[in-house]
Amino acid sequence: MTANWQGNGGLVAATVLGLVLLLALPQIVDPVMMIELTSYVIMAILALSLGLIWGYGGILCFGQSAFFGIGAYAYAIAVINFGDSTIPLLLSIVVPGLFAALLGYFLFYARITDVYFGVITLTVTLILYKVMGATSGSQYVIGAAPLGGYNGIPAVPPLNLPGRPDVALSFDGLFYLSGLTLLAVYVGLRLMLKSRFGQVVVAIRENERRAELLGYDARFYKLATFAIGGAIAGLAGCLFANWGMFISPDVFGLAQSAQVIIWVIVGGTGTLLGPIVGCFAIQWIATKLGAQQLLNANLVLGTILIGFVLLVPKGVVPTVSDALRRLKFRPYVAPLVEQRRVP
Amino acid sequence: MTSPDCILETRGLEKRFGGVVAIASVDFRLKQRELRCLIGPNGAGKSTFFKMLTAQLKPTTGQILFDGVDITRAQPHQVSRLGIGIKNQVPDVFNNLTVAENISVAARSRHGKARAAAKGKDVMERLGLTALTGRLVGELAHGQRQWVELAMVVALEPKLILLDEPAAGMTADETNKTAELIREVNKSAAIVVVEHDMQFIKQIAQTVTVFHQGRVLIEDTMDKVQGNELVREVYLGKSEDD
Amino acid sequence: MIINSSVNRRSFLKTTATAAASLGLIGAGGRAFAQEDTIKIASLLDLSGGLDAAGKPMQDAITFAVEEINQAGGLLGKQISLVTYDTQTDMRLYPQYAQQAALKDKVSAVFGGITSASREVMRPVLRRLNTLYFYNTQYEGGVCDRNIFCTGITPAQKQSKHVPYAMNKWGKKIYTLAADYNYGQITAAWTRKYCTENGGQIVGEDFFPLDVTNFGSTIQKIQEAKPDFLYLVLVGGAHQSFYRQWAAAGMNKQIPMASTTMTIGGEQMVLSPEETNGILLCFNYFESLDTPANKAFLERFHKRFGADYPYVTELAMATYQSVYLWAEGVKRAGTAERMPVIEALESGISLDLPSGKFSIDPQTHHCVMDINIGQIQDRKINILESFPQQQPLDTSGVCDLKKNPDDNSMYVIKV
Amino acid sequence: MDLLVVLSFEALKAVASLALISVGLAIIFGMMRVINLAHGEFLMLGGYAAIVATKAGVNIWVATLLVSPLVVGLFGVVIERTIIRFLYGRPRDTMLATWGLSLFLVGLATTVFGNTTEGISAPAGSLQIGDYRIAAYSLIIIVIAIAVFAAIWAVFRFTRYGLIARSTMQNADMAAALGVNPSRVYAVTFGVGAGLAGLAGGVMAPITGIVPTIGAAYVAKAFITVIGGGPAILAGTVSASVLFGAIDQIITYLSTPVIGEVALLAAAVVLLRFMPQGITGRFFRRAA
Repeated sequence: MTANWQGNGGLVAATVLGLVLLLALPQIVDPVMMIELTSYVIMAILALSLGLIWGYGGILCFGQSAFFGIGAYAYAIAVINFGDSTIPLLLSIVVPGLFAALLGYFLFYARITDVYFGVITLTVTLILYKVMGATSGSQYVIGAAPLGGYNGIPAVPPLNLPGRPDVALSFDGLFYLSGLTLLAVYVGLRLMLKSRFGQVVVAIRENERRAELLGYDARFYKLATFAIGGAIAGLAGCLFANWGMFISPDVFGLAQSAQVIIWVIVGGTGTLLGPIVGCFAIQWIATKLGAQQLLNANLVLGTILIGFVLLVPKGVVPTVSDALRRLKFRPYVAPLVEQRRVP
Repeated sequence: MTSPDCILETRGLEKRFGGVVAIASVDFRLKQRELRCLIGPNGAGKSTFFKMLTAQLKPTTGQILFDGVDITRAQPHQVSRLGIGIKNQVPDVFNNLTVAENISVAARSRHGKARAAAKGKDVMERLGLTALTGRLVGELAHGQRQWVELAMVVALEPKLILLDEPAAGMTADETNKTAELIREVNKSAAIVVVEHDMQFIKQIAQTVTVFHQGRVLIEDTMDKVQGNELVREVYLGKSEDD
Repeated sequence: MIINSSVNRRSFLKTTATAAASLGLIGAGGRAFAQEDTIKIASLLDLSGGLDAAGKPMQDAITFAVEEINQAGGLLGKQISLVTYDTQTDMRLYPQYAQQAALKDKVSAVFGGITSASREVMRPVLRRLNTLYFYNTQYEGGVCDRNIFCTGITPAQKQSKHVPYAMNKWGKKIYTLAADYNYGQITAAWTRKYCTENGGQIVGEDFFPLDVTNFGSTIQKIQEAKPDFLYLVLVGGAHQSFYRQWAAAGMNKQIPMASTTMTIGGEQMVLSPEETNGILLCFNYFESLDTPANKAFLERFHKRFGADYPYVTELAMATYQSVYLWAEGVKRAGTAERMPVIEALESGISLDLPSGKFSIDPQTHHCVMDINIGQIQDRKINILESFPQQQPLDTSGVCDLKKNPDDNSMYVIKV
Repeated sequence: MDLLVVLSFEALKAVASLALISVGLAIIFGMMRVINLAHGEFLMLGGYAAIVATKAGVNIWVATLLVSPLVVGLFGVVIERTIIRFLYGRPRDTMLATWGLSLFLVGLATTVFGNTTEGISAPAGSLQIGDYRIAAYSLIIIVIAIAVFAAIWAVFRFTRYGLIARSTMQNADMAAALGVNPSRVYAVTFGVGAGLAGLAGGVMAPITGIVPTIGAAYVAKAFITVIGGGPAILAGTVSASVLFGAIDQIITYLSTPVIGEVALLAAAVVLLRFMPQGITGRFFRRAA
């Protein structure tokens, strides 16, 4: 494959860079900043999951926060019941993955596409938000875990060493774990996209009919992509529940869904680096905005979204890399940018 | 039952869009490794017929048998897996992938990594696409994109190839090359070609089927078809005026 | 609004210079102090987002309390500096800002949280980071944690008087409408308890998420059930539309209402008098309390915030008073360090404050206070009856921090 | 018996409200294939327009029935000229841009009006039906909804704009052949749709009160009504409103408003799942 030459070198470079950042940051950044950075890293995993589904799978999912929330709830409910966090961690990946698979089966196999897919996923997310918000009565208990309705589930126990519930993850530990997870998801997705499976997924995004006429069942590939994305989002949800030590229906809210979309479109669809960059940038801006009262955060985020759709529809990473490529820096830049995007 | 030498058969195939009958009760038979040309004026139902054969459209009534298997209600990917390849009328390719990637996606639908790579290389050489491997297909000229699509279909190694206007937009040289290629591929696969270009048809045709208003008007050798009054009336006469 | 939560995120070195740049920009009264001269406290309140109507008066109250103490010479010879975080009604921000206040600002105490949800998110963070926490909202009771003091009114103090009073006044059949989260659910359960104990009957009970605005079919259901009065545990801006729709159907003249939450966001100033007249309330504090302490307070407060300040709410007063309780603890301990202050507060502190005598119950870390019943008339509240020095009997039934100082639970009290 | 009358009346009001909040979206969506995710915020702006005008001393009927639609309609034209027109034929990007617009408007309203619930009291008193009292304003909502639909029908049927609009819907080139500038038709249509959203926002304001974030409560419902309704703007909106409004109201009466709303949303998902061809085929043939 021609993609290989730009792949492996860049992948190794990205991995090394990621590891260096992961080890260096806690040494030079103060603890409060570290906590914030951890949340950025966790959200970047969520952004990557949509980057896969939307940017590569071409699936317009407006409800990515649904899987994030399901993962977080699955972890919280399970860990409260089990004590040890190993199985809950797995559940936080499997449950949202299965939910995505079911929803995908329901929709892809009916050949629901595009805008309708967006509206339905949004509606499903809204249903989850409403349903979880209406579980504050004392009858809504799963095992030892009350669902808590609007309040959510407070005091979610942190991850621990497998089999050792007394050895819990510290703040620093969570940062390392989240950082490693982000890196692993990034590398994993890059490798996946280079495989036959990834090639077919991109081919289906480019021309679904042609891919089917070549013998690929587009429904299955979309379903698989959607389920993988759902599972990754669920894992991010689990880490998020660890980070805040609580979980509430807000994770299913429209605001959360909008945020993920903005990260991906700002960073650039059709790349994996883009969603990560977009996520860090927008979160940083959002926190900055939250710290002052002059400009409303929604006002700024809305302007950013409109501006990007109108002026930079490709997103930052593809636009910058295209510009650099035109300036003949291609050999240095190309390895960092994985694939072409939708024009 | 279809006879063993018959690769494709349709029985009473019909397609209606609302009140409009696009294909009316077509019985069509194609032998193993036969090369058939399909002609007929615009709107005669040729593309609709192709789309039903490849499950892009579901027939209203009737039956399609391919290699002894009923594929009337199959999905497009299943039809492809059974061994039907199609080149659509408009270049139907992956515009944002390179030439090599386009062909690789096709080859890997049938083969493992190593064989697919070899097959892809072979196909690109045969179709003279080697110089273009790294180019994005969306950036190529119309004729070149036709070649890429043709290469993808060939890389599938199908038992039956459907070609919807393969020579459209090609230069005389390219058309000749295409005809050559078709004859070569025909050694291992049955082929149905839809074309308007009579010169091209003469180059390759054995048997010609004429569609008119959704029905088979006549099916015979090129010479006989050209001599047929009815065909002249509905099609050939007009075509020469165009 | 004094806002100081800007954090210099570009600083990669933990130098004093960057710390000073990002902290304590605004102390009480707008004066900046050198770090070692001040005692820091933080307020974490929703000053924007859906709960801002409740949060803003609380922020004014804490600002005012800090200013008063500073003007009177401060604490232990130091000035108090207030760090303010706007939690924006966003669940993600409560733990984040709690961590910042504890780790970065290193405050002596955190004041804030409005919903029980926000409290339960911040409480474990602050406990782990050894930072004293004051929660100043009326709530459902049951928090048992030595690191927190709850100055709000709980059901055993409120519903035990409010429900029987209303039944006595209007009749025995109650229809409850409550917000659908644990405050509403548990408060409804307490209402049921006090209703049946007094020989009454709950003829209907509906729960509404905080974003519900359409009460049309509920109003029909109420008419069908024919209660003697409504008991309302509605929360937030969206629920205000109930009062409008109720009045639009002309029901405000048919069935009277008692509410646990009306006035805590100054709702009576937003709604029209026709929509709120006659609503029966029960709180620790009303602006109309006729005591010298309250009158003096209101005079000072209006001097600072203007004569047209809408209303000093129950939650604002609890916040104001909690600062004084903490300050008293610091004075007695002779230090602002956490454990000595907790021990001093547990020694039985009792102060005369605008809402009357206010004491800390060492066993539960809740408060003993006066309870007043009032009724709205043309945006003013007429006080009808007072019940002095009510104990937090709900929490004390499940929580004894003297016996179990390490308890760290949120008990859901079986009603 | 009285109860039945009252309940049917409530159901009718629910249907009328749903139709009213959806019709502006239906026109924009049906005629322009533009998915306007800022529709809820157009309603919100209509509500604020009514409240601000009323508080400034304008008669409440003038405020809700005239000021709200005019203000939001003009605003719609501005939005069409500055944002939407660059995105025709790109349904995904239109969705994203209007989502951005939605956030922007929420932020703007929060900055200007603050995040507290503003409200005006419902005009008109109450009606007595047997033992029950209902707000007379509910009756007014039903009347307004009927009037709006009748007016739209008449405009489509009898006016030149209606003819142009219908032909633009069928085929944009045809409109050009009629000597009309399609871009002007689009601007006017977007303005009309926005104006109807503004009207609905103004009419609903006395019932629900207005907060900057209230649009979120409307937008999903309006969407599934429009999409569930199918290609015929008026008949589709009315039929979907009847279906979803009735489901919502009946389930709400039997249980709680949340379950009612969940039932409505779930019904919509199922409907869309099993009628994708009929809906997609007709709606998105050109846009897709």
